[in-house]
Amino acid sequence: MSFITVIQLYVFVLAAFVGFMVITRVPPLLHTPLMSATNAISGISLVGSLVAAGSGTHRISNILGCIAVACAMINVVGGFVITDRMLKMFRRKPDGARGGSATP
Amino acid sequence: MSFITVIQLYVFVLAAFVGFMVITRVPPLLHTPLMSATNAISGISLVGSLVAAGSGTHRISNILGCIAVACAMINVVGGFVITDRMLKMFRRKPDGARGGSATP
Amino acid sequence: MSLRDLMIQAAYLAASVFFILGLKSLSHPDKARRGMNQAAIGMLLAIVGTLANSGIVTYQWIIVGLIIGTLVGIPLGTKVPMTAMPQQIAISHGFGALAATLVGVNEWMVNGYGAGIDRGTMTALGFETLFGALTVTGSLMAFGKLQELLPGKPITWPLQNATSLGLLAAALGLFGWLIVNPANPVAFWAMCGVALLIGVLFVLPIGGADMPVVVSLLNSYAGLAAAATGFAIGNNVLIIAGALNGASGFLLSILMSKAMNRSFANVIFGAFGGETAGPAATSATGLSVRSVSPEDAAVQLAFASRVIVVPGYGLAVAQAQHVVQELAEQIEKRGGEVKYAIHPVAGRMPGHMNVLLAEANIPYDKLLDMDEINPLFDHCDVALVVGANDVVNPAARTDPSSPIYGMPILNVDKARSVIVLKRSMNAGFAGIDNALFYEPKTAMLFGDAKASLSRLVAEIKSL
Amino acid sequence: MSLRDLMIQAAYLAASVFFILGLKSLSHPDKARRGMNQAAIGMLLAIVGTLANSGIVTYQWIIVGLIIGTLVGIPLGTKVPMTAMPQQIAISHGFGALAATLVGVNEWMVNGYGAGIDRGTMTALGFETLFGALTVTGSLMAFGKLQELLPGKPITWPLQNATSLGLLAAALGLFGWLIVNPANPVAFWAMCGVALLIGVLFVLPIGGADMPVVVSLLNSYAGLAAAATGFAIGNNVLIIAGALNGASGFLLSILMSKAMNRSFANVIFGAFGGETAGPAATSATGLSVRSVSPEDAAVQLAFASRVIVVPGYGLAVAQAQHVVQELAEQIEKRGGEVKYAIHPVAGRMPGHMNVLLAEANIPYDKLLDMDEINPLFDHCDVALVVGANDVVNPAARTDPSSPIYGMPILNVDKARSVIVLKRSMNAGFAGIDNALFYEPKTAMLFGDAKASLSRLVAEIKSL
Ligand SMILES: NC(=O)c1ccc[n+]([C@@H]2O[C@H](COP(=O)([O-])OP(=O)(O)OC[C@H]3O[C@@H](n4cnc5c(N)ncnc54)[C@H](OP(=O)(O)O)[C@@H]3O)[C@@H](O)[C@H]2O)c1
Ligand SMILES: NC(=O)c1ccc[n+]([C@@H]2O[C@H](COP(=O)([O-])OP(=O)(O)OC[C@H]3O[C@@H](n4cnc5c(N)ncnc54)[C@H](OP(=O)(O)O)[C@@H]3O)[C@@H](O)[C@H]2O)c1
Repeated sequence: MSFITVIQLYVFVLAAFVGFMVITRVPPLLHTPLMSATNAISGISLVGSLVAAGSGTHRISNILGCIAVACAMINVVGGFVITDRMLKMFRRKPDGARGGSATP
Repeated sequence: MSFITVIQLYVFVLAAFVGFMVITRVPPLLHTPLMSATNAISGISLVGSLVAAGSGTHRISNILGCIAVACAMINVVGGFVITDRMLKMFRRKPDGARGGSATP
Repeated sequence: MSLRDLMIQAAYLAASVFFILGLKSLSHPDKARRGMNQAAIGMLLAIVGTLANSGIVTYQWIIVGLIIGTLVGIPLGTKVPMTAMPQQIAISHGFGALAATLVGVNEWMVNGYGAGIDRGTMTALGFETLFGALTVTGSLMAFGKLQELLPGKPITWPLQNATSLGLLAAALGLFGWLIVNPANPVAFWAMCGVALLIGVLFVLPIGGADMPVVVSLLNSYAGLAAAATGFAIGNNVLIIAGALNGASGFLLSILMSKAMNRSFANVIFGAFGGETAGPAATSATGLSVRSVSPEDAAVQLAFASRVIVVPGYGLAVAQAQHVVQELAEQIEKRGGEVKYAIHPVAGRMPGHMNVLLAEANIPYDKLLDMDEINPLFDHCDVALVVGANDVVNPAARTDPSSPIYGMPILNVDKARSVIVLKRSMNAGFAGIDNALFYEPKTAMLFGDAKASLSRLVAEIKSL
Repeated sequence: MSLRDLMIQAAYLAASVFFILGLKSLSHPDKARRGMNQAAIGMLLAIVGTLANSGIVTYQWIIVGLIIGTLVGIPLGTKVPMTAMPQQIAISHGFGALAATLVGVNEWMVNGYGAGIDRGTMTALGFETLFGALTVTGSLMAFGKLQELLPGKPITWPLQNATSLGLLAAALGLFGWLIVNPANPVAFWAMCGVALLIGVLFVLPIGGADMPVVVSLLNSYAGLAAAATGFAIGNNVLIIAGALNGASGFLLSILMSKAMNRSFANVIFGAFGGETAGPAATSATGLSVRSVSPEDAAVQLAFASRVIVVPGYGLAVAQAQHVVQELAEQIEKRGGEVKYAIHPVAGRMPGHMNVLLAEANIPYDKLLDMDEINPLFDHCDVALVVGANDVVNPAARTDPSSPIYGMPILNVDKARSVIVLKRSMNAGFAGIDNALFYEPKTAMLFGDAKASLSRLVAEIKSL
């Protein structure tokens, strides 16, 4: 195990702490958007996929990488779009368009 | 800047996040113990001091290190002892010894 | 470190911070949208940073991949109805995990089929492919069950737990073998195969209604796979994003199990929650049910001054969120007050009801959590239960032999009168009878929730 | 990496986790003590891990240092009274910062007086000595002011801000020079000297009562110095502990400034808060004050059914925490109910009142935060103000020209009657008059708080 791996372990542990603390503060109201948000963020595999798809040494890297890029990108695009679509719906007061409701 | 420094920067940023999130959850009730607790933890300089004091190459290291060890140790011992002394005092109900109070 | 590398690292660090801030913003609905935009910018930074990497020499494959991904992702994001959220998330996890797995497999292959890999890296790669592969098939199975392409019932077989444990042991054994000797194609491919199989066999015995817990757990696994990738290729943003996802998925699945009053192990190994289909097990022993006509129910609602709507899974099935809003509008027009009682596990996904009702433009300050709303039932004229069942079952409070005993419920039975909209006397997810339906103050309005609600709206309008 | 190094790293990682868990435990008083024990174990692990370091060859200096430190630390921890907490913490920061500074100086010296140091390391070392040195003198000054060895008044001089800025620029210039050329003894020692001077001149113009904000800020600097040490010697536990301290100190000083309704910059550069000594500035224009005898006040308290005690800085000065508890006991014996109203900046340190009252064995569920207690003043028979002044000044609500306008206060003026214990009509920390004292419902009981309270206890007992 190299020293770099050790520090990466610190990064992992600290990030997990941050994760636990951040998530425990998300109210149940937003649990579904939370699930799709983490889904979008898990598209970060894109980073590894891009390197593989752009490699100049092996054709197999390009092919596997290309599929991986497509898959990860579905995650990213789909995830962020759908999260935004959901969050857009959460409002404190209904917008003016619906004039019916009696409460001010 | 080496790659190791970069990862250490990640460690710093993540730890600062953890710090902010942890501290914002400490109620005002415990702000004084919090101050003395972080004081105790800042005795972590001990780690650097020990290495200096135990060095086999320079006498100056031994001397400066020895002073540093003493200073940091004051911090550690004093800080943890006083924090514990304070926390010991926080109770939900008074202990049996004081029989006077009317509330059960 | 060259300036270019420094810039790339700065981009990754910024991306990590944006991800954290994004998730942090979800602690409040008003800030959430802006926060998630930040997270999206973080993702963009990570992508741009990676493209600047000197190891990338050819771009056509990348472009093809990005285009395909975008073309599939946009309709997936914009078209999928809110009611189909659980399966959408399930299938997405599958895609993400597939990407991680392929990266791992590729890394192993191009490094001389393991010959050029040290043990530390092999450990990370092994984790990555193991977790990645089982998440791929697991997510597909979960998707199948949620989309009802597969039977929702738990599928069990003899020696089920023994098979699962055996496969798990085999996978770990192969993994260990690979760490000792990374250049071992047999072990590598066998491990991938076994992991794929584990994903299938792990989800098959779990009932369709328990899928959300599984999906959340798979989210956690996908995160761990991404973090392992980070260790393998030395990339911190992968480690951080992976750890965030790992923590989030794990925490949510624990929260869900808790709110269902079941242990995590019971959800995963219990083969419970499949008996949703049949009629209630201990049904109607001499008790009678009072059914009500839409006309009478409409009158009751129209003249109520405090109404609490209790939505449940049936609301999602019937897609009745918009009609419920119309009904509330009618009641409010006549001077009544309408609130919504949201149980933490109503529906089939945490926050399910909130999303549906928000879709129907209902402001979120009318959606009250269980703890907030429960005291209000005492002063409530009509509790309107729309397709909810288990979350209003008083047996959770009173009957120690009930499987849901101890689960906190909505105190609908404290309301002055109760109207229940459902199609039949069938049981809900837990497959048990509900004494609430037999109480004198309860009136049943049978039929599909959407149809019944539309009738109610029409009736109130014509009053 | 050898096995020994791995074990050391594992110890450091565990120590970091224990520190975080320790601070996290402070979110609840019941868990706090166990959590801080964990943090202490973390410190032990860090020490043991370091001692196992192969770079350590001689132990006698270490042992001497550890023994001295322990011998000084134990009495400091056990003997210092709770009322002296602010100065205790101030001086401790000085010690911690001195250790960090000495480590930095030593590192620079033994590496050929900078000759063997690359620029990256020099940056870290520079930060360390800069922050370390100014924290050392700054903490000493703060200690001096709090212990009243130095005049508490802000000490100002012509061109004060210009001098400070000039010194700061000089320090940064020297720092930059060192990064370009680390082997530059002139620059190094000059930087240390300037930093020490900055510490002195930074604290001199700040009033004694503002010291807690300064102490907290210095805590943050000490943390940053420790983190810089971590970067310099490549040690993660230093980086993490330093970042935790940096965040904590920074946040607390912001919170304090906010609760005092002043901007952070105003505290640091405002030279405010020194006029505590003199009588109130805009005093008594035609208004009259009603003073009460201990006998009458005792009768009032004895027959009150709801009493709220409002402690302030005067309680700490008079060390009256134990007598206050005795008084409460007497009132409770006669069937009255006693609660305590804790303003966030009552006293001279965040949480000051809580610690003092906890010392007197008052259970913490009787100590209510401002938000909790304010609605209760409406139904309170007697509000007993013990040495508080600014935190109960209605001018904060009503008078836009007041320096404390906008600061949230305790609504003592809503109580049916008020008894104020203080020695004179002198102003509090903000140096302004208090209209509460002139209200018809307010009765003043002049005298040292401890003496007055003892009288009250005696009177109630003899009733
Ligand atoms: N939210 C989560 O995260 C989550 C995750 C996993 C499991 N669960 C479990 O899911 C359950 C949720 O409780 P719940 O009360 O919301 O639902 P439920 O107990 O499953 O009951 C739903 C009811 O809706 C009725 N229904 C179905 N389709 C309908 C339609 N089209 N129109 C009208 N009614 C319809 C059904 O009765 P009919 O067939 O007679 O119409 C059924 O009794 C809990 O047991 C919980 O533990 C929740
Ligand atoms: N808590 C913090 O973190 C913090 C930090 C910095 C600044 N501050 C500031 O400190 C102030 C705190 O307000 P506060 O109401 O607690 O205190 P205060 O406004 O400073 O008033 C204290 C009062 O106690 C009286 N007193 C002093 N010694 C006494 C004794 N032995 N017996 C009886 N009375 C005595 C004084 O009047 P006599 O002289 O007439 O007796 C004085 O008016 C606020 O302005 C706050 O902004 C707080």
